Amino acid sequence: MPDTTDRELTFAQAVREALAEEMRHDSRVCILGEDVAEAGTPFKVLSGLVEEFGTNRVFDTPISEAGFTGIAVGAAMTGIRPVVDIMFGDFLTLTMDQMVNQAAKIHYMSGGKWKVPMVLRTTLGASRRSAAQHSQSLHAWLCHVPGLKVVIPSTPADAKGLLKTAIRDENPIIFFEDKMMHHKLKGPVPTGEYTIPLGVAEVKRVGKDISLIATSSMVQVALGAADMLAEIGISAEVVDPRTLWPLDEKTLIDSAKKTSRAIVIDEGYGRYGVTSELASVISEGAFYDLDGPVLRMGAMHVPIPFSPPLEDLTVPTEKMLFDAAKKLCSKS
Amino acid sequence: MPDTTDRELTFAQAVREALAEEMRHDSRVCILGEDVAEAGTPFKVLSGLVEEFGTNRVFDTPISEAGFTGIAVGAAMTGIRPVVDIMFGDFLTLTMDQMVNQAAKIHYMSGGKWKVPMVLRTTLGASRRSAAQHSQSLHAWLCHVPGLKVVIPSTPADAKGLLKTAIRDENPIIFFEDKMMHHKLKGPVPTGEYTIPLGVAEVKRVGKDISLIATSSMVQVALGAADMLAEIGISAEVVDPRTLWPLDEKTLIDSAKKTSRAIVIDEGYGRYGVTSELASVISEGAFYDLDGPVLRMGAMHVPIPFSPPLEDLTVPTEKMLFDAAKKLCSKS
Amino acid sequence: MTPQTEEAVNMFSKELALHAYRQMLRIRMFEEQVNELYTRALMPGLAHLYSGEEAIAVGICEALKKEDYVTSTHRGHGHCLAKGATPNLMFAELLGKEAGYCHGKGGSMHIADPATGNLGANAIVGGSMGIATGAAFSSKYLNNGLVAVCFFGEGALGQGLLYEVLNIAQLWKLPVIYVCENNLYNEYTHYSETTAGDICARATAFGVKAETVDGQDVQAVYSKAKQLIDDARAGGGPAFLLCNTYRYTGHHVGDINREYYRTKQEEQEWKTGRDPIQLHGERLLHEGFTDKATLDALESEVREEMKAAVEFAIATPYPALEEVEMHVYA
Amino acid sequence: MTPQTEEAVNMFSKELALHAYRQMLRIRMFEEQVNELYTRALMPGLAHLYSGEEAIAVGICEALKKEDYVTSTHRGHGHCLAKGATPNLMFAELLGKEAGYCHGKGGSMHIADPATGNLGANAIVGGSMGIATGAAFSSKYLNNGLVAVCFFGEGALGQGLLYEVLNIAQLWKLPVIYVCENNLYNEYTHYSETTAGDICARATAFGVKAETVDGQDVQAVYSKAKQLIDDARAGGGPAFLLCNTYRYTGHHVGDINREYYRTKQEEQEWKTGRDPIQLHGERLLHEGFTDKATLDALESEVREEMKAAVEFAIATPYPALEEVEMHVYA
Ligand SMILES: Cc1ncc(C[n+]2csc(CCOP(=O)(O)OP(=O)(O)O)c2C)c(N)n1
Ligand SMILES: Cc1ncc(C[n+]2csc(CCOP(=O)(O)OP(=O)(O)O)c2C)c(N)n1
Ligand SMILES: [Mg+2]
Ligand SMILES: [Mg+2]
Repeated sequence: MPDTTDRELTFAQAVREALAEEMRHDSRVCILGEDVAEAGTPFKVLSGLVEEFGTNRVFDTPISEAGFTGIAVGAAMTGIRPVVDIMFGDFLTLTMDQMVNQAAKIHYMSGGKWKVPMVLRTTLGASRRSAAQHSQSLHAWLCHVPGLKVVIPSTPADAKGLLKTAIRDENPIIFFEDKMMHHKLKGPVPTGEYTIPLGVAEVKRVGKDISLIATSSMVQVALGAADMLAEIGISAEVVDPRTLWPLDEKTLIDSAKKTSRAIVIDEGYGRYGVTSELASVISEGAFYDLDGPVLRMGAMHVPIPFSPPLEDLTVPTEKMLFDAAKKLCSKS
Repeated sequence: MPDTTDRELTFAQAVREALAEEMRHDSRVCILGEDVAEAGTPFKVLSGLVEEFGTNRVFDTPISEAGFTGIAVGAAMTGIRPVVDIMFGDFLTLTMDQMVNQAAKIHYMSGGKWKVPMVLRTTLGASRRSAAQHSQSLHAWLCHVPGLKVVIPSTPADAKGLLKTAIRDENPIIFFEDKMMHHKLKGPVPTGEYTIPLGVAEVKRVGKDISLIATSSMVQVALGAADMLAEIGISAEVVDPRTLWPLDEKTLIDSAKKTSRAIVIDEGYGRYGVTSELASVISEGAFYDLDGPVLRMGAMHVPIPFSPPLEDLTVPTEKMLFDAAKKLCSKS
Repeated sequence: MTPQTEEAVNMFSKELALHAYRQMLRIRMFEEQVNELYTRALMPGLAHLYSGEEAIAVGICEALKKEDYVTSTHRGHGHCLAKGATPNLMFAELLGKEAGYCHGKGGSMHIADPATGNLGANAIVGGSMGIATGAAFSSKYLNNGLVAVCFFGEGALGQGLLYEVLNIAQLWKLPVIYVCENNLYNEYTHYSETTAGDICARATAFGVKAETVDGQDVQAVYSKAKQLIDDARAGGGPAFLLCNTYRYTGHHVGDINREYYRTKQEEQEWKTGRDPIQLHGERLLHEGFTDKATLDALESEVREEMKAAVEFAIATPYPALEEVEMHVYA
Repeated sequence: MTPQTEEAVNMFSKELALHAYRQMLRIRMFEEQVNELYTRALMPGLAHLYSGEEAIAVGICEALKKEDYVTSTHRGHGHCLAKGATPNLMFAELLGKEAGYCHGKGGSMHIADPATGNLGANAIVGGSMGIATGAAFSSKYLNNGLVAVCFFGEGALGQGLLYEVLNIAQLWKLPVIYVCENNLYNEYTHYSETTAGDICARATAFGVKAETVDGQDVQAVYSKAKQLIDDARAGGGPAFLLCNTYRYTGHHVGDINREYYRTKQEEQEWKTGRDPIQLHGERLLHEGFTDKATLDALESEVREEMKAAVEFAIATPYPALEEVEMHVYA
């Protein structure tokens, strides 16, 4: 990554820049989704792209998630590199057959003959007062499916570099963006051309007493908790896997081996979720170096409620993580 | 459970008997699915039901999994107790919106006002030479969703007792049947009326050196491995959670505490799968009693191949489990 | 005003006509308050206003029994009110309060109420099509004579689920009415860019009878709906009703700058020339069912009703924190 | 035989007619061997035979270019062969062998072959509708003049996905032909129990032109297909072609006792009165394109071709075990 970090972009701007660069660079890259053109999506992530690339590259679709995702699969097989926009991650439910039974399996079922180079961008994350059908973080489902790759960036710079890599990849990839980060999270983004390989975790903060393994929206939470922990003399390391498949198991395990304690934190549901896998990987890989069990923090196991005081209880906070980390460190 | 176990039924017969009893007992119980009536499903699990109950209770549907699942949701809200038949678990992809965004959330979103008492029966399991789109075990997805319950019986007796409970439950429940067990697995089934509560694991074999936590098709595999282990002097306990949500965490943890070693085995994909959750639960709950990491065995992380010698590599076997258990026991 | 059969006009009695007017006004004034709550930053999240489309919900619900079922959408306040919901409990829900219809857990897009047959608004476009059809399935199974109405926007025509359930409803002759509210826009995209062919033909292709009606004319909506509902109740099977309409404001309360997808002139034409409340008010005056002063008084009365409901909602408490883990399972 | 325009008949030249005959015969003989493999317990799993429906795949694929795309179904052998697949590699696939089209990883329901534009058979009913439409999207995007054909059974009319992509294909004028093979049964259920309304109207409702053709008449299929394909290639947009047909044997090779869902008499009537190969053979004789002896010789030749292919497949090895983890990712 070039180190000209002389400017800051929001997460949304970084995503848009990645798309614009890849669309300039490769005329096969196009965008399909609901209200992606003139409206630039309800989240305004794609604003300006249709002005530059026109409606022959940026396609407003009907409200047919299964249909246009399926079209993207066929298009990807036959020479196009579609980037599909699924507005809310909750609507992945409608695309599961196309993504899981089709996109994920075609390369394998055809003995390697057909490829499906497509990216499906979608969102995760609660806290927008959008209630149960617009607040889910369903990435665990896709991670479970061989043939798919899952990218889940936590910073504008990662979002840009990983999205560019994803678009150039030959496989179906799901790219998750936290809705709350789009405009609220700003960060340095190099100006030059760069990509970030899939499957490489990043240590976002170095520490020695405990490893906080965090994804997407939870990376900021972990960094906040690490600050709080520092104040009481606990040095927390924050590790972001950045992609959940491929998964950089080694970096996670090494961090836990070094610190001897780990907490995994992710905004998806805790049960049968991403945290279970990451915790298991660490438990298996670092068992004999661990001073305590690997703990998991995810969304409370309830449909996300609308009512603000209730919704706020469902997502892990810096304080919750701080408390859990403090307790774990005091135990041994 | 009454202990008149003077007869043996196949898994399919036990399922059919549960349905017939519940349909006799409650006229609101009805069946919807493809080829469920005269054909009795391609697996012949429902043979005979339409003869007894007629086409006003057993409904052949068009090939519209989303549609008739959605209809079942609405019917369940308004006084019916539908049992939906989704022929292959692979087709759950098509029902995800209805099950996840609708059925699972309606009770919560309505503040407890509406209920969705429905059962969706479907299948899991490979080894039928049916290839990638007819061999998946996707139960992990549903376990991840608050509001759903997931039942995954391993014996004819459990299937009958759990299905009856599921039909009487007030919530949406997914009931997974291993296709290979339908006609191949026979077992004692009490003749009297009985039900089995959800959320109660069963120790299928008592042991003291290692806990094999197994689900559905893998319970027989675990029992077979336990026999092999016994021959080399290792006493394995086999625990079947029977329902994945609610989950009887205590029985799992207690077993692992007792034996100090555990392997979790499930036919779903190992990664981001059911085994990750069960292993995490045990690791957290029994950490200080464990002599080694909780290991996980699941389907190989590939789309299921058609070719028999390849397909056979993808599903855990007694031998694989035996080897892993032996190694784990020798370590400490 | 579309031409009406004499019978249809007669069905729409004075009492009904006056009630329909009041109901439309209540929806309009309700939404006025919702917008106000948003502007004053008192409402969490967003809401999708039904203003301009009132004649549809009211025309149809006036033709339903209280026990009949409806399913609604993200733009659901009008359907809920027309089916009999109480504004106090709705506003409380919109503010996430314990007193709300769903204890504050649902919010604007999920108001549900068994007491009025409201199976729930739904934030998944097309998400309730199966549910409404399933309620009709129950009705037939239990032989209880109830009818289900499924409201949805023309954007939901893009969801394959509709065609799956149309087919089944017709095969099984289920008493369900699919009501398509074509307000010309899917969010920020004109429906002509997303909708090929002929809308009603999408129903008739499955053998489902389809009718089109002026969605700004409450009497026209009522009389068409009445025929279709009575017919469904009598075992005549499902129907599809296309209602042409317009939403006056943004896709949601935050959608303020709309010029990039529709002109102010277009909005103005609908508001002045085709307002369902105004048109129906003129009819009431013309028929001599009421006078201008009474209508003006009614408007004040209803506005006060809604203001009071808002005050109730603001004053009433949030749910206890323990509520968060309640109602996950029944 | 359906009436044909003179032009259409002329398009179907002697060479084409003879080739179509051979192709249909090859499919029939291929399936004969598949059944044999099943009976002899040499084939893993099941297979769905295309016997009786040959005129559809052949009539349509004769009207396609080699580079044009097709998507197929669980009943896919006929489509694959008609599009140019080699029986050796197909049988090898059916037996799960390394030499198979998919290295044995796909099996009967997943044969795919870029060299013949075969995007893949699909074991999800309706599962390939998006894919075929997407290939047509590429064609238009890349302006390469290719057409995509989506084959599916009438059972797939139950899948909502069809209506989603019909709408989009029409909006975007994509060169895709949706070919519905109505063989009267969804597995073990007559289509009349699962299919309300009018099949072609389900396409025309979206503005997609639709035609019906006798699926037992290869010439009729060819000439309708040719028109629709040429039109799509020229930018005329999508089309829907309903082909009425019949499957001679069970839903799959193991479906032996069929009396509970259809009569032997019905089967017999189709086989004797409407066999596509026999009808076309008679036409060839009538036109003087060939003689009986040549046709008989052809049958033996093709049967030998298929037997040899089976022998090849039996003799060829399974994939190496390492293959199991290959091709998960590109
Ligand atoms: C399945 C799904 N896709 C997309 C959305 C996002 N969305 C919410 S409302 C809407 C437009 C709906 O248009 P229409 O059905 O015409 O209803 P209107 O808003 O005009 O009343 C969209 C795309 C959604 N909620 N659900
Ligand atoms: C989505 C889905 N649902 C159900 C099935 C099981 N199934 C396989 S073939 C079939 C019947 C298909 O009928 P049709 O489309 O008419 O094709 P045909 O077999 O008659 O050629 C069914 C229900 C499936 N493979 N996929
Ligand atoms: Mg609209
Ligand atoms: Mg058929």
